[in-house]
Amino acid sequence: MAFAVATPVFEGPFDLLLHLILREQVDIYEVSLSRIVDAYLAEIERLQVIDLDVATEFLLIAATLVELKARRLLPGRDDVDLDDELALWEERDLLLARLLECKTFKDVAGVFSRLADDADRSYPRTAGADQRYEDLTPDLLEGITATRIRAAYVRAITPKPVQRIDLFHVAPVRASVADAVAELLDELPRVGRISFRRLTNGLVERLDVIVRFLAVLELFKQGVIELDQDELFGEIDVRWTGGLEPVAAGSIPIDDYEG
Amino acid sequence: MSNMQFDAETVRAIEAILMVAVEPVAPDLLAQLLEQPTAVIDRLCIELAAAYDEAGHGFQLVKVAGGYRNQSHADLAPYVERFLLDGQRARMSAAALETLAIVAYKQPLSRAQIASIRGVDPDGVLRTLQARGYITEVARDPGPGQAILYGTTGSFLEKLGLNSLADLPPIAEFVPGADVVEALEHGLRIDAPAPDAPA
Amino acid sequence: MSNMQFDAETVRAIEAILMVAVEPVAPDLLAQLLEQPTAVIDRLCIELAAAYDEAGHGFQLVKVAGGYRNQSHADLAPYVERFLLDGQRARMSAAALETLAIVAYKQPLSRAQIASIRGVDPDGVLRTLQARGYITEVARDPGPGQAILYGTTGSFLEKLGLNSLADLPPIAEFVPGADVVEALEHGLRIDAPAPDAPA
Repeated sequence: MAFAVATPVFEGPFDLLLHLILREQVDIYEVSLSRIVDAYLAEIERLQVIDLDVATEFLLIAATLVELKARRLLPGRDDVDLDDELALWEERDLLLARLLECKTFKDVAGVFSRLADDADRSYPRTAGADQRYEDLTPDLLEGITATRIRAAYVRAITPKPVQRIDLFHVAPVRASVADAVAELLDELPRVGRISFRRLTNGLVERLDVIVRFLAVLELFKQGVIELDQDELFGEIDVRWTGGLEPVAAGSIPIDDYEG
Repeated sequence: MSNMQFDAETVRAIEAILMVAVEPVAPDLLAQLLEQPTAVIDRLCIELAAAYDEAGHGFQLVKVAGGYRNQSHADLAPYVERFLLDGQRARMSAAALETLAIVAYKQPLSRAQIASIRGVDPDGVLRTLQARGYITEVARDPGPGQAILYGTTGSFLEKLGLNSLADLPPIAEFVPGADVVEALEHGLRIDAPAPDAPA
Repeated sequence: MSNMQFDAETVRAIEAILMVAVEPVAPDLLAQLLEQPTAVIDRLCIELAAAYDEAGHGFQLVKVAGGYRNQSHADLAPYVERFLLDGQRARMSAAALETLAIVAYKQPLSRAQIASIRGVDPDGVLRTLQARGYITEVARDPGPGQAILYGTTGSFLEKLGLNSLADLPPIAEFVPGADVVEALEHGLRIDAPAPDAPA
């Protein structure tokens, strides 16, 4: 089941998702959302391990994917009402549309690259007028002030910034999920039942919410909680079913999303 | 070249002007300077370009970015690059090319619109493309915030060797085929999980 | 042109190089680039010049200042002058302005020192600035190699309306550019550019 991912540099979350889905294209019926989601999460972790710039957008798409996958885990799928079903398809179609748009421009970029390579083989004449016409060529310093010379100098000596998204606040998902699981194992047996919204009430960072969500999914997988959602995008109801005995965090195997 | 007697002087003048020009010269400007209809200028330039090709010269007359210019012939690039020590041009990164593709076909558009298509913050790439002169601020969004709207430049057309944006291949040619759509749909399908699918 | 079969490629390469050259190209340099004896280059250039004349082109191949150059034909000067007066935008490129500014503030300094500040070879730009009389060779580096050291001219000061270099506006300790400030405000980390920074 493990996906061995080669190490191209992905330009963005759509780029990565496209790659993961399309390399399976050889056998279309082997492609499954579960495999894609797992591979995507694994890839995000790998990106962080080798310290590439990981934009939060990667995690937002991860959240969408996990949500799509979670829908399939939730009980009561047989009696989903039609509106919910449609909304779900809408959400998926939106992601699909963005992937198709991304793929379109990736292909255009390939054509641009070839056009530029061809054009680069010809060099334009830029010699300008020779000395015979020196008197006719306008003075290039006309309208240029000493202040502009100063500005040009400052521009020339200023190191050109290369932007990197600072990741110091983005903890690796693996550690955070384990921590979040431990927190939930402490909290849920005491409260018994709580909405996901309340569980994440104090969290400011979207990433923390995502990590909480992943932790909830882990506990669901382990069968110590039940999840319920009355309507799409409605409150997710989290219910502790693990009994009254305290559960040690270490006793829950944490899926580290390596496929 | 036809009408040699009448056109010879105009053709020679075009050749002389292109020799001192530092960027593509618009046919309208040539028409005005040489007191000829633009259509005549265009016809003469096309004939001149063909004559250069036929004579097998090491240079070409081409129309790029809306104007005529002289350039070295593509097949002599190895010699020219040896001569111009810094002749090897820097290739654009995949990110730069993709962003340029989006701007080219969707202009004018804002940074946020580019970000939503690429899924990543295009700030650094936009700055690079702007510094290289391939894109520029062409307008402001009339809505709140007055976002800067970007468009491509003449240098972009020159970089790709195109005369105008109309020469870009139609975007419809790049819409992914049925196989890709099908693969993506399968990758994102949300019907019931297979019995052995991991939770 | 004689020996057409053998020389065609060399002739075409000469044409391509002269088309992109900004300054006259010495026959020795052409000989070296094209791996031919200088005598062959000279013969081919003389033949090429004669062929251009015979074909009645609006440009000429001439030998000036010890090198070969393509230029507009002398008898078309009236058209070229009209073009230069009407069609030419007076515009200092950003690269030229930055180079001029570096020379102004750091003089005397060598080509290599300018290159290390700007990150690109300033050769062409220096020649232009020198031809315009804005900068000049003011000294030689006493060290090995005796590099030419550049400084600004009296004409530069005059055009900016300054009495002396001391009147140039002072540079504050270090003023970060607007883009740097903006990046900092966005909470982004600024790194010195990597040599292979993506476009």
